[in-house]
Amino acid sequence: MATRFGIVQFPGSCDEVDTLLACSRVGDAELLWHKDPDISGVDVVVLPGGFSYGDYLRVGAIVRFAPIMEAVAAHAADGGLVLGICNGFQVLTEAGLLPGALLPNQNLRFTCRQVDVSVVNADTPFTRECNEGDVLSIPAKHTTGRYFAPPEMLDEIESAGQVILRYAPGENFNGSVNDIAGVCNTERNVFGLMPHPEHAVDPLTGSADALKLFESLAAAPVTGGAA
Amino acid sequence: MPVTAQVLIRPKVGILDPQGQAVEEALPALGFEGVSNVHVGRLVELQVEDQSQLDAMCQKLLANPLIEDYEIVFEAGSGTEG
Amino acid sequence: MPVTAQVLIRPKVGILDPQGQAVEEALPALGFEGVSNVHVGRLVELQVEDQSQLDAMCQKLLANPLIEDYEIVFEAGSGTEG
Amino acid sequence: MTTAQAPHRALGLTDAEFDLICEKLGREPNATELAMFSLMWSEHCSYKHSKKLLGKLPVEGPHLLMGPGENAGAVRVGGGLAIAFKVESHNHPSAVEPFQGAATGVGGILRDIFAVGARPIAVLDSLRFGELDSARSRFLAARAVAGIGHYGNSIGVPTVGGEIYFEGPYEQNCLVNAMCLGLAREDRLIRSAAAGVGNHLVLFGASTGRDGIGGASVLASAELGEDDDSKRPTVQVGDPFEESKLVEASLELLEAELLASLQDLGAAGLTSASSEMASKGEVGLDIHVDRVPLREQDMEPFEIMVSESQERMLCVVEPERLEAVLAVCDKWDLHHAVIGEVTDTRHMRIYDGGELVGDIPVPALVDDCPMYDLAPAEPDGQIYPAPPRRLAEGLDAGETLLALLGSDNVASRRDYFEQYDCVVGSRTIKRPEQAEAAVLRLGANDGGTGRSPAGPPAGDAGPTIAVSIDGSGRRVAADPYRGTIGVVLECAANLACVGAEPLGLTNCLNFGNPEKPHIAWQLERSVSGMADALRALGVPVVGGNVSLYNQSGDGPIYPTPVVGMVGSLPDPTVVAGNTFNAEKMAVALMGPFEPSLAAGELAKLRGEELPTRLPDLDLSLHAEALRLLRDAVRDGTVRVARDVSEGGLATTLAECCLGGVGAKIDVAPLVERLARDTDPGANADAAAPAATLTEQALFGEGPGGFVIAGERDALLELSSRARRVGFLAIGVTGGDTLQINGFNDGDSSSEVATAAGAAGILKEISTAVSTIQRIHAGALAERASS
Ligand SMILES: Nc1ncnc2c1ncn2[C@@H]1O[C@H](COP(=O)(O)OP(=O)(O)O)[C@@H](O)[C@H]1O
Ligand SMILES: [Mg+2]
Repeated sequence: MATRFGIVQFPGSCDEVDTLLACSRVGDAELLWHKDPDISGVDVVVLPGGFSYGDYLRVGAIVRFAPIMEAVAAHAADGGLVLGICNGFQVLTEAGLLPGALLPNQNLRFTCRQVDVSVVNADTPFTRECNEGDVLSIPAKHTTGRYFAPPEMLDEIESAGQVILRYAPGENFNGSVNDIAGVCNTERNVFGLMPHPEHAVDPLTGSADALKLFESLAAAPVTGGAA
Repeated sequence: MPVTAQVLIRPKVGILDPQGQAVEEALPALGFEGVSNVHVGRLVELQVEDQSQLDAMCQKLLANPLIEDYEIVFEAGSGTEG
Repeated sequence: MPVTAQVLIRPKVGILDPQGQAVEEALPALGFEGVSNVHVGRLVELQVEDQSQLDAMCQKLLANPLIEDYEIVFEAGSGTEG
Repeated sequence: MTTAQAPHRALGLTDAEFDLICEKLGREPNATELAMFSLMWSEHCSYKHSKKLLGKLPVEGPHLLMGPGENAGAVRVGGGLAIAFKVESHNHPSAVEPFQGAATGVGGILRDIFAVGARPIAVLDSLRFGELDSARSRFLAARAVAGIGHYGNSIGVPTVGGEIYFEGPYEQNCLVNAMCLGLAREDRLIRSAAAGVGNHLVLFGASTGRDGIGGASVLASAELGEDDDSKRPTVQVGDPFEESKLVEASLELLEAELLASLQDLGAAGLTSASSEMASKGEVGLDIHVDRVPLREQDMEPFEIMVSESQERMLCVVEPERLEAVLAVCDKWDLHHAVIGEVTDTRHMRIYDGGELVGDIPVPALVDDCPMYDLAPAEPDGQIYPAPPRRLAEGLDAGETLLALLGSDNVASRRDYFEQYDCVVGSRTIKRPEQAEAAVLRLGANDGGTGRSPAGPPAGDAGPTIAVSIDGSGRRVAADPYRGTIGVVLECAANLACVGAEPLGLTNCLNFGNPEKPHIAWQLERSVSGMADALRALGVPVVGGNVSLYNQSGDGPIYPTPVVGMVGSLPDPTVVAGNTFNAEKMAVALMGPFEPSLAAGELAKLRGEELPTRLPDLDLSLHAEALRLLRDAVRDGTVRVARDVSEGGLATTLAECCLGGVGAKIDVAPLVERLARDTDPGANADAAAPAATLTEQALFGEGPGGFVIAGERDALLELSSRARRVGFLAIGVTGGDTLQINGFNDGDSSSEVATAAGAAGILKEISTAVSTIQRIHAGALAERASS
């Protein structure tokens, strides 16, 4: 049975249809409405990029109180897979589902740039179709993408192998600590990254390198999910 | 003696403040009732040698006088009122 | 009686604050010397019915304790209006 | 209110206009009515100085679906799909507050697009500021770009292209033009005419505040007697989050066929939106201002009618659909209110709490504004001062090339366009700097609305379009007629370079005060040039915008027509790039290119005065060259194509090397051609000095030149077809330097014939590709951020 992706549409989401298209290349995909907490039947929840709730106050801060977020947290607690892209990553850190926080880019600007990221850990449901050391060309586009974790937390994340993607040398334009581009939780079922894999699934639009990430998810055994 | 100052910058009355609105609407969802008139602005804290320059700094850089009001506050005990 | 409160939110000490740096670097070019230790944070102003809720609001929504410190002020300090 | 107080003058109405208003009404207008008239009879809404001229532009074409007059025009692109597009200016607000001014400019043009039922899929911008050595210009440029990015990025519409230039005459009056493209199914395009007596008028979106009340605030002070601080006009602030909900709600309403008509609120707010809907539908409207959701207390009826609060839409709804419409607004958390109804009175009647506070016949308000004839007069000489000299004397050709590459109008725009999301929507096949025009596929996501979950059939990218926006100030200032033809040709050239056929054009005419004879002359000549160029190319105008009075104590801006063109191409996988991407490709210069140093970048850097005329051109030859190039790109003959623009051929060649592959070029054939053309019949050594011709060949500008590259045999075959339009084989790609030879650099004693001979190389440009890349990339970024 095909993996079922549910992409949450918040008011202010921007990349939800792009994400839907990327996911439907490898499985079944549908949009989920932020006001509807019923996510049953969904194997992988994806929080897409954008400016949910206008990103007002602090990126990702307000969205974590959307009605659907409780269901997403429950899904994660059950071992279900959750992927947060850009704004979705910010939301997951604000919601405490991922460690750390995202701060304004060092250059203080929105920056849209194709970046190379390397796969640090290929032993996760999100990267199982990759090899360690693979370099993927993916666009990044954000104003608030500087990954930060206090030193102790950072040590834990690093030693637990939670860093999944790092910017290749020279590519870390936002100033993320340890060049971190994407991290997962200790259970490895929740993953957030700043670059946009959904925009790297077709050579016609620039690169298909990130298809592997979606293929990994499609290949991952379904371990949990909200009943 | 450098003085520590706070500059409070807020949207001018009548200027659209979508951030304040967003926060005001989010709070009840979190169970916080009875909150109103929420406005989100900026806080700039700095140390200045010459506090008489602060007003000009606000006008020229720290605030946008067209859409923002500002208020300069000196930290208690760290200087005289400007 | 609703109370007017200010919440001052500032980047935690030790975390790179590029906004503050940018301001600090821009000032001399405008002819303002002797400014140091600039930090840029957020100001949230609101009216609350129940001021005992304020701390929880900060913890839950207004600030992110991992990267920000907050301070709740009930009275605006002495200052000059711009 | 009496004429003695003359509030109408403060509102920009002449005494004669005021008298005409009184005549139409049979009485003096009250404050609300006067406010409404002042807006509708402003240049912005009535086009009273430009409408007659605009009638010259061709508005018919085989692909046209919706021409000028609607919120945006639209062309058919195949597959049952339509592209709606339009460019608009937000110059004056951006000069006051560049971030919000530019942001709300984008917000406004987006609303024009979804008001016709199209989902916005791309934004482009055209920007002009003063020279970057001015702190004000650096500030305006940085903030305007940030504002455009803020709005476009936050709403999830990619900004896929644009242009930005710096010239002294824009110091006080910057130009911020934004263009938007929207995608719709042909049968889903909707018009704005109000219809159906008894139908509801629903306002939805943001609440209304005192934003942008601007000039009309004199009414407040007139009414209130003194300057009440709380009533002062305020800068419009954009809220892209609100707009993103507004887009989704509007498209959802249209998809469900719940609306009779739809209209955005832009400049002149509710007044213009409602009265234009009434005029088009030949109906009347009753509006109850007390039902408008307000952001501020105690707003006067006139303030509500003229407020320019952003992110609002107005629609007409049949009574039985009202509930469904309001439910969609609720779903998207938007304010909404039934603020009135359609009547058969053909009057705009404004009520406040049941009391009639304004009553104006719709035709008087919308159609009866007097139209003015321009009084054009050609100036005796050039009216713009020469720019300051920026280039050292005595540079050789290589040094000149590097100076040009690093100059503000040529250096890389990456620092700016990187602040824009160019990929959201998954349509962008060619991003900024990857080709001469942005290329977008349409079928990838949907059947037109962009939010349907069904993907396309495997391998079907759907129709593919290309889009470019181009403008010119300096060249138009030199010669408004030929300069404007050049702008249209450049835009068409950019499309041809990616193999696209132009389907329609939108334009924004940014000029000074048309009441001045010299400006009227510029305007008249410019529109004539645009019309002639479009007829030659067979491209219709689908809509546009006029921004006049861009003028200050320092004088007028350069007259700056900006055009945006949309074209279509058959195969998204066959699109020429614009940098050399393989070794040993043949390089040619194609097209009826007659380079001239006049009004060019080099002349500017040398501080030369503008001429008063540009060379003549043969439009049919240019049209033919564009067709040939387009076809040669489509069949894969031409793999790399770049039109020769600022800085001339040498600069264009250097830009072709930015991808990392160099080239060996011989410009002798061009020098030779120039020598022949300069003095036909005479022998070469009697012609212009060789140094001048060489310089003209290397750095001269003008429309119609293309640097192309492809397989040697394929280009050879093309050369025979292209002989009539001009075709010179000039070199071969490869290596890590750009070498240009075949010219005589400044040695006036040598003869053109010698320079032309392949053996007679006296000097050459030899520049490492890495140097070109560094200079092109670095210069502007450094200056702009200092
Ligand atoms: N203001 C801008 N906004 C977005 N893209 C821009 C802007 N200015 C330039 N660009 C992009 O940068 C690239 C180079 O610009 P330009 O030198 O004007 O190109 P050209 O001369 O080939 O038309 C183009 O792809 C253009 O679309
Ligand atoms: Mg070009």
